[in-house]
Amino acid sequence: MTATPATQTRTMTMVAAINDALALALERDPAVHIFGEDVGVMGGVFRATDGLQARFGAERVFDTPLAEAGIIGMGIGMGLAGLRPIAEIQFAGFLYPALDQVLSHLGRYRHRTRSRYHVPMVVRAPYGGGVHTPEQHADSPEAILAHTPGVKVVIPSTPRDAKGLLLAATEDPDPVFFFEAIKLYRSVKEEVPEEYYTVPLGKARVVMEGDDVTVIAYGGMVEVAQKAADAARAHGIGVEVLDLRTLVPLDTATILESVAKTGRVIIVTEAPRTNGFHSEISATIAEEAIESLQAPIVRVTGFDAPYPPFTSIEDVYRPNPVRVAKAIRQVMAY
Amino acid sequence: MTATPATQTRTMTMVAAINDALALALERDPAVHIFGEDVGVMGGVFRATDGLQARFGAERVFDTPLAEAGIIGMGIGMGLAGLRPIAEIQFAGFLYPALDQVLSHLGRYRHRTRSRYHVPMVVRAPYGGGVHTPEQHADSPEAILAHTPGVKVVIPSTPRDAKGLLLAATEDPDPVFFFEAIKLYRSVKEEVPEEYYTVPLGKARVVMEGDDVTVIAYGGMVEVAQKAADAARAHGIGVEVLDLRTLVPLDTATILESVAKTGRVIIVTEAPRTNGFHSEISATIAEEAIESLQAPIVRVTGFDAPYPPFTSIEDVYRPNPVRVAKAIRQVMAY
Amino acid sequence: MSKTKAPKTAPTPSSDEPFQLITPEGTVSQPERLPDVPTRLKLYRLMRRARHFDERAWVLYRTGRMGVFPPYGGMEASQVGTAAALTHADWLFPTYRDTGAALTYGLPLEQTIAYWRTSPHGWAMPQHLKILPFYIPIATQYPQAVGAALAEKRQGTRNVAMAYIGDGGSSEGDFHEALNFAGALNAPCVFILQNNGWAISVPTRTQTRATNLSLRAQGYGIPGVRVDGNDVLATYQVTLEAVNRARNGEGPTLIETVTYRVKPHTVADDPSRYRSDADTAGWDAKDPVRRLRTHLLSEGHLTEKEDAEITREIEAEFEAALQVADRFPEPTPAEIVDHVFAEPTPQLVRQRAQLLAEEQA
Amino acid sequence: MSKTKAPKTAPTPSSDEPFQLITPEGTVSQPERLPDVPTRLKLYRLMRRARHFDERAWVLYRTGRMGVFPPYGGMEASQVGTAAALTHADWLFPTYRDTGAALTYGLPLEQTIAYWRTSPHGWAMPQHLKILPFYIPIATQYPQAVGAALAEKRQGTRNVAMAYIGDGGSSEGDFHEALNFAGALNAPCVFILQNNGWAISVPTRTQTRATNLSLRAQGYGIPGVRVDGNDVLATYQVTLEAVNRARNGEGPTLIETVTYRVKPHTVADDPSRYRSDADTAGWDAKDPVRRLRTHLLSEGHLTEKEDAEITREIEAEFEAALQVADRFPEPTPAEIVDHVFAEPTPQLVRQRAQLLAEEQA
Ligand SMILES: Cc1ncc(C[n+]2csc(CCOP(=O)(O)OP(=O)(O)O)c2C)c(N)n1
Ligand SMILES: Cc1ncc(C[n+]2csc(CCOP(=O)(O)OP(=O)(O)O)c2C)c(N)n1
Ligand SMILES: [Mg+2]
Ligand SMILES: [Mg+2]
Repeated sequence: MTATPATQTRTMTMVAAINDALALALERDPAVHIFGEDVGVMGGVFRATDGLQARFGAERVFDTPLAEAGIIGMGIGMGLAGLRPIAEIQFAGFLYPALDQVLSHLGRYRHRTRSRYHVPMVVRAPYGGGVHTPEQHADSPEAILAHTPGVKVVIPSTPRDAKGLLLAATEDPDPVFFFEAIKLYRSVKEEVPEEYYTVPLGKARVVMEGDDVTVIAYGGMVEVAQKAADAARAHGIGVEVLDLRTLVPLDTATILESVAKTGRVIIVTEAPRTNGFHSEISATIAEEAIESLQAPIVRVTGFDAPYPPFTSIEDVYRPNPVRVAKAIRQVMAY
Repeated sequence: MTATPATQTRTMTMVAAINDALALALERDPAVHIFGEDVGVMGGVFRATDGLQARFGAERVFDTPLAEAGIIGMGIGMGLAGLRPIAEIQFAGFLYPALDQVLSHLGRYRHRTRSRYHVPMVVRAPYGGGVHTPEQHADSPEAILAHTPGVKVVIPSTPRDAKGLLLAATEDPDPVFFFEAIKLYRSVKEEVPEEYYTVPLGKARVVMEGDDVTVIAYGGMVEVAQKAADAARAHGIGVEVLDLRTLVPLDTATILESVAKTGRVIIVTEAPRTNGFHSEISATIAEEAIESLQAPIVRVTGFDAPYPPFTSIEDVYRPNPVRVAKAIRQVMAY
Repeated sequence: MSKTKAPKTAPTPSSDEPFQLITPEGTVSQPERLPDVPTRLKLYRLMRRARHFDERAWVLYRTGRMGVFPPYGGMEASQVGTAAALTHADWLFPTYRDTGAALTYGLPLEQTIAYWRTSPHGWAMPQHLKILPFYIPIATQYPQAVGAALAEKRQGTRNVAMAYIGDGGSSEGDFHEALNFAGALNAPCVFILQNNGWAISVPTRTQTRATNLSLRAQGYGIPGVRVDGNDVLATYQVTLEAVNRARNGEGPTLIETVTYRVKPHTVADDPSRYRSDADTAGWDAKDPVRRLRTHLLSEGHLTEKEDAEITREIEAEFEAALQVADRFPEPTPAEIVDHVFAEPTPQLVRQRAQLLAEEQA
Repeated sequence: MSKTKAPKTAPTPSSDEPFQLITPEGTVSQPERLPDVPTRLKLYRLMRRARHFDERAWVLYRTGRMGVFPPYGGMEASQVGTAAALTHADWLFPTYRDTGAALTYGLPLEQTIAYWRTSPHGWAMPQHLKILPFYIPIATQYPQAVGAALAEKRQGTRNVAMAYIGDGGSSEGDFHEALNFAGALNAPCVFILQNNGWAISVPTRTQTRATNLSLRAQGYGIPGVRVDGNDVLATYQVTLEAVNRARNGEGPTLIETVTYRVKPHTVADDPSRYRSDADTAGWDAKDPVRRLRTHLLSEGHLTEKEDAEITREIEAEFEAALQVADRFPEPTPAEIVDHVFAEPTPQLVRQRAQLLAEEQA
């Protein structure tokens, strides 16, 4: 990324880093407009847009009526007409009413108009579980978007990445979905450069290096993978943890490089099991690197059931370090 | 299936078999109601409901206003209240406006009400390309539904299966998506039993047996796989072709049995490549049968681009026997 | 498809002035249309009961004995007056805001408490009722209510379906599709639109340029009524008329109850971030419970002593239910994969086994 | 967010009787509101031109020189009168039915032909226009038009966005959300609702119980106008007023053009499956082109000779464009993966290489 060690940094949570990125984007490009439900006066239910309306005005940062198809559809029109819309969907599960605009149009404009039009829109949405949200507030719909031609999918796992990836997304000429793990909003803090910088889309991050097993994750599952990796390391198992950062474009090169080295792969996501993005990663490896595989590709995922609205057992749904550690032992013992 | 060799048969196209199944369902169960856009007087744009309103009346078979969320939402309410709704969505791509009702509710009722309520709804929709339909009329969204907990996904490839699977779907107590390959509606004819019979959901069909390669497909891609298999057989390659019939529940057992025998797998779908259902099948094999694999698992699929609205090149998008044959040579040469 | 005959009772041309039966001061404006005294007393008790639940929920939340709860205190007339017009043969589709309506319809107290504790016991609705768990996604209940109503019609009953929505929810496409379907199919549906002035932090004037949401009914050729949402006698009266129209095959009605969210969006919300006391000023004076109480006391239908007795009974009933709710067993981990399909798929069978194995370990 | 000031010009209370300037017989009802003669002649020529395209498309379809085409013959006044009120600085969001509107706005003939031949040359809209390729999914263009309109407003222009929809399309949730957004955000948007009586096989009376769709505007606090969709002078007049309101910052307008789909849904449709000649009877007499022609001839603004000259020019223009369109090269297979992203992903680069390899083979 363009940030140099010399630059000023500040300790930020992920939500603070996102707020910082949005402010810099509004400062830098007058075409940037931010809108959604409760993003204005209130600053968003998670405070991601806190203070932005006061600072940049109600024309640049504004509340919309309560209708997601309207939000995304309007954003498409704004993008077609030369603005840089940044829409907030209050929770990823509330993207569903807008999926017609997304699947039928958002990703198709450049293609159907042969690049006469394109939609430089960013759609931000908190996703995932682990914080006892109400029913339908903990969904992880990234696989649906990854299967939609013409849209990019970004999911950060650290404040530093969140800021740089979000700024890269706002510079991108094409639609980008930016999913933010609710669990990470305030639980992680780190030193984040205060200046404007971007982290390129399409480059995975090697979180920790290891020779025995590759654990692939993104967003809220990266810390889970790390904890399991630390435990395994204590038993002398070298675990390489990859943070994909972006699902589309997918950094296949980094994945294959690691698999060539370890020959053992575990993929961790909290989405429902059948046809989640974990399956795409596994299929890519099974097609490109079969000869280096020394064990089955194990998927540690959510279940083929809705994320439970029953608080006392919801944590059972999300993959945890114990399950990942078990998978590590399994592939090592194979 | 319950059909005995003794029973009367009639030569039917797939659309005729579907029409026949719908008539039998309406006859057998007064709770069955059929509705959608243009399904009444007109009998559907593909004539799947031809003559049903005239025969069963405008209360049982009726046109709705033009709104898919309304159609599915209303169907959910009808199902909750004890009817057996069969909704037609005019083209699978027009399910998108209804995805909120599907993802937020249709698959969740039994779970959220701990079986107090359930929704025995069937949603029929023509899908796929190959017949020069207008923009957005050739989508294959089955992967989105397969990733949605609580709904089943059925895709027939023959008239005989279409009738039996549709009748099984209407008997099923839970929501079933029934996708019908437009390409097959009238292109294939076969002898179909006239009586009422069901083909159980969750059982794949071995279309042809072979020892060297397993080619897995469903719906409109089964005939493509067969043509390629015939060609390969001419060169002495034994190809086993599996028709999944249902994606959810997935018949993993039959898949693994075949893979254990052949050790080589090709999966064919016409959906966009990234995170299509082909990836789920591949990931399942990579997790369950890695030791029997003698070659990479090859996916022959659509592209990471929208299905082209440009007639003269649209056939390039869909997998064809040549591409599948090439994949067969590739895994055999591996 | 089914020809929709025009409604026999002409659509009430919905005026901007909400229909009202008693003023905030408790004086009667239209004596001839007042429900009889027993009904008034019943509605009063139901409002007191609803208010008590709302108040106790706050206290229990603070002591960790209740989950995050969306209060409705101040909106009792809007919820009780409407839900009281139903029988248990009718359908109720409530949103997260409508605990008061659910209690009025007949959802048992202990189960309502269990729901807000996110215990599965709060989600398995009783067999003898036709009520769905509170809807969290906005507006999706509206088209579903149309389906339930149509099913009753097809089955030849006179039962109706009632669904609630908020001013914010009325901006969603499902609101529009539902009203149009109900009109086109002449479904026996009653749509309650509770205009409480806010959608979390968004005031109704930002939500829409319209100042009278009941006018939307005209766009579907169905009756639209605007009623004082803090006057339980008025909400009960107009809802009863709408329910009867529906039972008589005259189709759906949209009822806008004009009320106010005096409380925060949820017990975890801090309204000072987006509104001032000036915004909420005046609404306490319109309190629906006090309004009816003043009326009943002044007309001599209720004595202070009887009122105190009602208080005692309501408190006792709640505490008893709370104890029942406290005894509901916790769900087991494997339950997260139960109740997905009547017959679990091989995949789910395996996932359940994995969860049981984890429990053993 | 942006306060929405009430419209300066009071919303025309939309009556059930469509606004009309000339009767089907061609006699003038409101002389004072007639556009000037040059405008009337311009509109006449544009309608003739639109009609000619529609007629030629049929012939070309039968000989395999045109793809499946949704005809609009008989709806020219609804499309030409509305689109003629725009400049090229304004946005046009047409549906598959609105070829007549697109031609009027300025979409080149050869490109329009190319679109209906499903050639990519028909989809890459000219840089100097702000028109989108015809919308196939129903209603999605409406919220998008609001966004384009809002963008113009934010950029400080006086440009507007116009979007078309049908009677069937007005049942979709996007219709509702768009009108409400436009009102709430005071977007300079003009919504044209062409009520042509049919949604494929579904008549408007089955589509909705409402008999006046322009009334829906009231539900959003915006002006709604009902106009004779076969009277091009009337559609032009009311659209011009709506466009000017939008330019002046007074916000959106909904215009219902009452017309009729005398033709099949598409050239491949067989209406005899769902409607009889009785249904369509009477509408030929209301033909918009003949109506204006009668008026212009009887008032002496047009001679038979001039009319014949117009015919010659229009035919010549079309044939010339057809020849240009015939010369558009066919796309190459690899183009199916082009134009997905500005910078193709590694996956797309690979897929393109695969396609090129296949071409070689
Ligand atoms: C589809 C969807 N979008 C957004 C939300 C988040 N959300 C929950 S309540 C609410 C405001 C609803 O306001 P209103 O409809 O007026 O109901 P009230 O809370 O006032 O009762 C929002 C935006 C949601 N639950 N569902
Ligand atoms: C979302 C969606 N659903 C269904 C269709 C299929 N369809 C194409 S045109 C049409 C009827 C549209 O009727 P109307 O809106 O009145 O427009 P008209 O054809 O009369 O111009 C339908 C149902 C579609 N294209 N998109
Ligand atoms: Mg509200
Ligand atoms: Mg129409």
